[in-house]
Amino acid sequence: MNWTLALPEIVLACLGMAILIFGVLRKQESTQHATMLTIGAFLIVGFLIATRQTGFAFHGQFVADAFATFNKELVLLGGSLALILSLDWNRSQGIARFEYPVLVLFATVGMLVMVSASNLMTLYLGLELQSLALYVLAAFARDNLRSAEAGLKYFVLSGLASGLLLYGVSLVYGFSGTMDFQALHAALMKPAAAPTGLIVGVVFVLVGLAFKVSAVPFHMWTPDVYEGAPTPVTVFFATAPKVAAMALLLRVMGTSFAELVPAWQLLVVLMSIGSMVLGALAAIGQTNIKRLMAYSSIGHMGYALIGLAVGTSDGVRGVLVYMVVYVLMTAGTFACILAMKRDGRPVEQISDLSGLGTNDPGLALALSVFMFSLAGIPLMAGFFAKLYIFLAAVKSGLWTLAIIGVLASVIGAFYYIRIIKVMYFDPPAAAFDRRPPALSFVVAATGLFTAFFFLFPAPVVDAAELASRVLFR
Amino acid sequence: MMNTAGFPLLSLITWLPLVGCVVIMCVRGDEETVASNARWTALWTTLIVLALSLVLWVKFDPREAGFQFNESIAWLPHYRIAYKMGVDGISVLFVLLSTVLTPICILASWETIQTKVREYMMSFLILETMMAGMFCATDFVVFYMFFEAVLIPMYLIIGVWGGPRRVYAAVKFFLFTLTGSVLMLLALIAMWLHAGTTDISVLMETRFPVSMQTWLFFALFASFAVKVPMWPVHTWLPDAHVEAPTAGSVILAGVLLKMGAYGFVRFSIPMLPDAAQAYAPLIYTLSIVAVIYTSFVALAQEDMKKLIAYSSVAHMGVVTIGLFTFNEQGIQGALFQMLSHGIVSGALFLIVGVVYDRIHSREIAHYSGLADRMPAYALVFMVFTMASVGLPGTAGFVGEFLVIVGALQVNFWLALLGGLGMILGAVYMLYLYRRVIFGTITHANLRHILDLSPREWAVFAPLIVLTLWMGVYPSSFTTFFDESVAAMVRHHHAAIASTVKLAQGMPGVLN
Amino acid sequence: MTAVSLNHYLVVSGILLVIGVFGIFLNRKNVIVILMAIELILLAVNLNLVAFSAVLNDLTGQVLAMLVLTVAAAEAAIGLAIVVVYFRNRGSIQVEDVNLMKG
Amino acid sequence: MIVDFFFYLFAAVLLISAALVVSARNPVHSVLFLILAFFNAAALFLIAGAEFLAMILVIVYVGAVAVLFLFVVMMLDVDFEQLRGGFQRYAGVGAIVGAGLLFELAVVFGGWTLAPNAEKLRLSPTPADVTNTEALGRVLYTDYIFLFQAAGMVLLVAMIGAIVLTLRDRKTSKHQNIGTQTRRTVAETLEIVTISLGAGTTESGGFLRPKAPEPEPQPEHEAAGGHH
Amino acid sequence: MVYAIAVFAPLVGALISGLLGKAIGDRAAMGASVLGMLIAAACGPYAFFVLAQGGEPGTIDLGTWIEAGKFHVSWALRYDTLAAAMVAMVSFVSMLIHVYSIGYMSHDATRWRFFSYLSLFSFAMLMLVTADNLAQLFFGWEGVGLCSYLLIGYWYDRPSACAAAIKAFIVNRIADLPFAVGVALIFMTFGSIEFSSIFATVTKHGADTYRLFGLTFPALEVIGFLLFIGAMGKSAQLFLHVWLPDAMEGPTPVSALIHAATMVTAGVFLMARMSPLMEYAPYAASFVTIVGASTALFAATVGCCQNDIKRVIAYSTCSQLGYMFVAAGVGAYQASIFHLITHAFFKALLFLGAGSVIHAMSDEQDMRRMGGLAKHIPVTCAVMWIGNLALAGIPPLAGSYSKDAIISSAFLAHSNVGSYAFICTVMAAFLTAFYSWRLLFMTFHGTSRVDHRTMEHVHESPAVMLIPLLLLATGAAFAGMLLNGWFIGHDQVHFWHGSIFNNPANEIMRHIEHAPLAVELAPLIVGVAGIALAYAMYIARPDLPKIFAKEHPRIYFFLLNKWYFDELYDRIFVRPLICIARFSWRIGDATIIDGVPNGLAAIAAGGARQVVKIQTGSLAAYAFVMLIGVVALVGVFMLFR
Repeated sequence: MNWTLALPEIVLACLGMAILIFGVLRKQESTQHATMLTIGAFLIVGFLIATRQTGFAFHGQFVADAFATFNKELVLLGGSLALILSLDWNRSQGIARFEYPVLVLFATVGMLVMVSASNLMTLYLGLELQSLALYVLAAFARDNLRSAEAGLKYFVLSGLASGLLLYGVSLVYGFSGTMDFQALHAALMKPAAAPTGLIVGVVFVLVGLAFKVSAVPFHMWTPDVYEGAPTPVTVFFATAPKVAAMALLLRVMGTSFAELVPAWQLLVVLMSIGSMVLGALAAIGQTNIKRLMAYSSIGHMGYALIGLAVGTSDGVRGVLVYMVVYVLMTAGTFACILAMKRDGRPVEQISDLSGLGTNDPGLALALSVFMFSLAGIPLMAGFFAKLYIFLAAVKSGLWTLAIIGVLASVIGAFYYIRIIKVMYFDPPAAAFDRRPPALSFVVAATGLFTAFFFLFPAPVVDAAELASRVLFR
Repeated sequence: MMNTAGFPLLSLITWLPLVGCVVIMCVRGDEETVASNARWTALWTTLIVLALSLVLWVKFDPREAGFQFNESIAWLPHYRIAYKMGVDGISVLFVLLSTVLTPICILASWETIQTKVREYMMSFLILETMMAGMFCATDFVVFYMFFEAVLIPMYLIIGVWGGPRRVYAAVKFFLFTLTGSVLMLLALIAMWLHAGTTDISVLMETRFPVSMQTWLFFALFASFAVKVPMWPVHTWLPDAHVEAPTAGSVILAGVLLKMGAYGFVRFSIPMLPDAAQAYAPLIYTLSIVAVIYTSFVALAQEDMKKLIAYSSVAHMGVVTIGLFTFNEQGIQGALFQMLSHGIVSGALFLIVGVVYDRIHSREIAHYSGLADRMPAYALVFMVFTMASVGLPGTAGFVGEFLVIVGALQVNFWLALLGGLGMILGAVYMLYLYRRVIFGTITHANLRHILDLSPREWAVFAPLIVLTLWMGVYPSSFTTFFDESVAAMVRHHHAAIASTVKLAQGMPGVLN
Repeated sequence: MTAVSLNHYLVVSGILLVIGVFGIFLNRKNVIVILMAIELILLAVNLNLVAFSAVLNDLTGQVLAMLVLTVAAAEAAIGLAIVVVYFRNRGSIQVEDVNLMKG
Repeated sequence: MIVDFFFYLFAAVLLISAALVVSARNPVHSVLFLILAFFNAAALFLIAGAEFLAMILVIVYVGAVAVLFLFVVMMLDVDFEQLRGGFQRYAGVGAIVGAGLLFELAVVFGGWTLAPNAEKLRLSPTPADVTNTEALGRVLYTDYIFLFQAAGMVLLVAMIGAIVLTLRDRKTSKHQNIGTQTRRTVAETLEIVTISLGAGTTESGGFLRPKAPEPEPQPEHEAAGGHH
Repeated sequence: MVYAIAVFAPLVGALISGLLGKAIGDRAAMGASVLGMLIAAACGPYAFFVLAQGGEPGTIDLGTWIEAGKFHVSWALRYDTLAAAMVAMVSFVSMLIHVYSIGYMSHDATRWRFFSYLSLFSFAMLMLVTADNLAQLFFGWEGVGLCSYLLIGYWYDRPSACAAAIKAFIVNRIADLPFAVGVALIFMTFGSIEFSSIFATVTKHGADTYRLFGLTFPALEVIGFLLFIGAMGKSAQLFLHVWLPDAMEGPTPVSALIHAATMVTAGVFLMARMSPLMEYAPYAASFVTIVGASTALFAATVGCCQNDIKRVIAYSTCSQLGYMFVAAGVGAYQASIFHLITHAFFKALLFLGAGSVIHAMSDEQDMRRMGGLAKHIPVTCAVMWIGNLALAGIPPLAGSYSKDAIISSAFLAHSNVGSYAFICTVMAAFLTAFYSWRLLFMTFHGTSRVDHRTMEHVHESPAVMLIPLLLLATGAAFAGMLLNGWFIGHDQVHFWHGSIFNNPANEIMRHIEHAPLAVELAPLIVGVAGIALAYAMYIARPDLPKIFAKEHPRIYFFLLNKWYFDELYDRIFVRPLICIARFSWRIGDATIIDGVPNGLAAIAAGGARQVVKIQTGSLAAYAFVMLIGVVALVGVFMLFR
């Protein structure tokens, strides 16, 4: 039993408990340190992950491979960014408590487990570990009604989703006799012979995971939770869990059910189209920028799902590149949103950005870069993300999807450039408060990445290429 | 990386403006210092770029049809995409056009733009990078990136420094062009997958199946037609022009419209010969409608800029006719028309800008009898009016005439109706000229209007020289694309011939 | 599993699932009932798992069922905590009151 | 036969009580029906031969979770009069959708056959000669140790979460602080006030009382919370 | 070289006076301009005489102009008799008019501008006539159009002048389009648009055909038609004549130079220049004859009723151009060029004389307010007499030679078309004589209708105006006699040196001097009759015209209003087009075409509102949507599996 393959997760869990103890002993003033420690833990684990060999552990319940490595690093990146962004915000909003980093850490552990899952049970437990922490995080500003409502909604709907997922797991198990991904793949070598119940089970599993990536029609929670949750939590919601869930989706569909592509492709296509269109349309009328970003992320997940719908490793590669770009530009955007404070109070209306181009050219420039990137305008990273996705789609002949995708991106571009319009074309409103340096750092780093990704796309693309070879062999 | 210039000339031309941009960004100080520094930096940067492009012009060997000054850097080896630059006879002049117009634009905005000067100059420098890069790119993906990225600075230029309805215009401009170009993206991907590469010179040699060509053609068409703009997707243009600041209009008319036509020349025609041939009648129809219809619309305008904007549509209609005649006269005429329209319509927008800066109105009705107070202005205006009308001896004539010559070889009516622009153009331009320049001064605020300032002379002088030069000695330009166009025409006819042969060889297969 | 066929279990669990799902979106009363409905769904799942486990003569199903029970308990704890937090803020746990954010 | 009878009995009670959980007007009744449902489910588990799970269900669920529910329901000062009964507006559509779901599941179950190679694919075949509990025990801590630990983490997170969300360090609650008590001096506690003759206590500031404590800086979120 | 100087000297003059005019002052600008013209007027006729004395024709190559594949055009000056004759005439007349203008425009504020335009025009005209290829010809063609526009609109503060200028330019443009298309067709047929290459291969392409309207036509005919439409515009032939009378809004020297002597004759020149081609396009040539004859008659009828002195002359010009086309159409190009040259003299003379009258009358142009001026401005009166005699074709003045030749050639064509042309031209000759003397009588003779205030200022023009008048009068008097031999006489074959081509089958030129006597005398007879009628109506019985107008108001107004052409065009072209323009913009562009994207945007926005409606914020609704999603997905799966 090669348990050292799971060393990063184990180490992270242990460090998490250590930080928990540290926090309990040092009480509330330790938040800052706990956060830093958590980021440190992420760094250590990131390093550990990078140095792991590949293989299966725990009777095939756990797998470490290039795909897992890629996604884990991305999850850790997202988690780290979210934590950095939370530092000053939580303090200024009075929700700085050491449990915050700890919960983020445990959620991250859950995501790492998800990414490495090679068994439906591991999948479920990873998912739940992550979800439980996220429920709490969503309601973390417990004296804020919006936050509480966000937590409640997320909890109830997520509970329903994981119930459905589990039901699917039970069906898959019942109709095939196994929960192991590899074994399932072997059992389904002849897709025609697969019993209906099993594939219905797959559909339920798909639904459960689609909920996590907030694909239409399982997206309903997203806008409300994004809006209600404290903004750093929203950052976290928008980045790491999406990566983990997408990775899990790819893994399940790409290994166990890879042979069943024709069976579930249509469903993924439908969800993808729905997400893209809804993401593009619903965001148009939004006034709250967090809510807008929620719809935006729904749309983006729609694009990423194109890669899954393609059902080839090209598609997977596209999704992976997409997720990298998505995580960074989303984190950057939220960093800008976090900077939207007047007199210590956060403001979230798009109209509050009015005249930012005059007040704070740097921030406005960065936000423009993110918006153009989200809209998929070339030279920005977002364009490449879409390029790889569409490349895969066209290669597989999914023309409808590709055409709807590009048209939806045009509609989507409308609201992204509307934000730029507000920043540059509208008369200046009152300036925002001074930004904490951590925020500037994140904005700058992600902004540079987004703007100059086109210069050196090869490392990311190559890594994605390597990772994608694992699936849909 | 080595080429005739001995150093990566094209990349330098392309990216140098960005360096200027960074320099401007680093300027610190109070608003006035920043503004003045930004202006000078922008001007010098663009002048250096212009000098470089003149080197390019001098060193370019017009006897060769292929790409020259080639550069290539591995970029995405997995996808066989490389950062490839190169110019052939067709693109070299458009690089030059871009680099000539940009300093003029900067000069034209010297005093006009007083708010956010730094950002304005940066936008223009970025715009120059994108334009030059687009004309230099010899890889489809690189081309596409520059092609679409032009949207960003232009959107900001229209939206930030534009007129009262700038938001509507900017958004409309953005969405129209984006819609077109995303469809092109799909075509690009399909071509890429089919050919295995995006190298333009390879793609030109690739034969796409005829059925595939059809929809590839339409996908590309969606993008280029919007950009040209062809009827009926032209409506973004008047709005954008009217709201954009003067220099923005100049670039928009001078270079951005050329991008669509350039796309046709570079992609649609050589890469999809069968489809281009098959759908040429459609293009003819739309172009003729554009020529006639938009000329009429121009006639009804009450806003000077709008009138000139519509005239641009009409003139570009002539360009598209010429391109799709598939003969040397037509294509060369179209290319020449693109160049001359770039200069002339740009100059016309500058002319409107001159009085707009003084009176802050573009309503034709607000002007009359300017000839009294502004004789020099009247002269300049006349020169460009005549060039726009296509008077022989000015730049406007050569292109239009060659297009007629080319079009006649296709169809009599194409030549006649396409040439109607000659008449209608004269109608609306002279009508405009008469209302603005002739007559007596009726508005009090025109009594003391000043004639051209030295700075304005500096803006117009090169344009006038170019206009006349292009009219009197166009060969100094046409020689550049002579070989390339000849090769293109040969290639086209060979491709058509081979398709026909194929179709005869395998009856029914291609239906 | 001799006398009672698997289908019986599946049908029971199916109905239980539907009841659970209905409990979530049809009731207008209080949020806690929704939590209970989720428990019902999980119960349905467990019933399925146990039944399959028996038929397949495989313990995996029961192991998962046990894990599900654990997680369900944890979920209940968190869920109730959130309900408490919500109640403290809103002063009500009526389902229809949970609509501060929309659009 | 008798097994059949009991199956139908328990199944029927299970479903009825489940339905009542959802539809009962009083949440306390719901909880009680939930407990009933659990008991019946446990019975069904027994019939399927999963004794350990049945026990766990009764002990963990009925003993802990359900009671927790009951506790919270009673703790939250819910005004039962206000609670609306009945169903949502779209109950009709919902019923159709539910029927659709049932139908789909029915189709699935109707076609159930054991996968041909299920025999081989089993991960932990049930050993023949040991009790259910022992069999589970053997695999749970060996083959499934990773999952077992993960489940432990889940519980840990749940614990942290519940504490984070609900534990309040109330400023109003009285804690005994021994250190402070013992460190008290007379000077801190007593104040000698001279009262002029004939003047009432009111004029001199009222009765003797302890010094007003230093006003604690109110954390911002407390003020912002708004519900107190 | 001398030839090239003749062409480019005016350009230099124009540039100096135009660009530096403001700086160096009116006097210097004028000087530069006139000097340029003087040089040209020295060189041009010199070059012509050199050639006429047996000099070698040739081509002066100046450089490449347009190159596009096989399409090659260079800047070159063609030096042959036709071109040289035109150069001589143009430079000479233009020089005189320059000189005249010094006096005529002496009160103008921006003379530098005027002289610059005038010289530029001369340059363009010279480029036109010396063109070696059709594109260069087109350059001059359009160049004179531009200058005409500028000069007509010289007094830009007059709305009528602006309108006239635009009208002139646009009508010309309308004709230029077919011309350009014709040039393109020539290129397509011959592979070149250089005259020498075209002419060398005409016979080879005689059988080429071109499909049009679904029918097959001989390519040369189509070309001939297209080119002639161009010529119609420039030479103000019927249907495209409307701009010429309006062009009288320009200063009178302009009318003299452009709208009498030079520019309007460009069409005739084109026909002569393209004679090798037109000779093989008999139908096109017939069309030329018909249009020319009709114009000659039509313009003459209108000329009879006009009251504006310049308009009368303008219609007369129109009519005379018709004559020239008649000759060109029947193949007597030599005669038409001959008439062109003589016409240039006497028509310029008439215009300048009219200018002198107007000058004297303080800018009064209405003949009804003149009369009896002969004693006040005797020199002007005298030269006007000479001019009108020449115009009416009274021997031995210039007009009689050329006009007779044209009428004879029409007769000699011996075809239906020729007969029609003959009849028309003879009738027109009668009318010509009538309106010429009507003009003379109304202006110079009879009782004065001038009001006193004007009368006080009536004075003879200064010498600088009179000298050109006298020189032109000399020309008008003797040019016919002197040039007759060269142009249409026995020397003609040698003289033309092949620059005008006659089909071997075309024998008109050989017989032109041997027409029947009746035909020879017909113009003279009708001319005298016309003069007599004019005398009767304007000197003997001045009340007759009014009586006639009252008796036949329809005819009178029909003629007075120029056959209602302007009104007709306004009704069927101008107004509908303006309506179409408005409609296209307001309805077409703003509503329909823009409606689509705006509509799509509205749909998107509406869709956005609808989509957001689902997001009610209600937990139950969210769960319900999820459930629907599950059921739908499972359903879709089951249906489409």
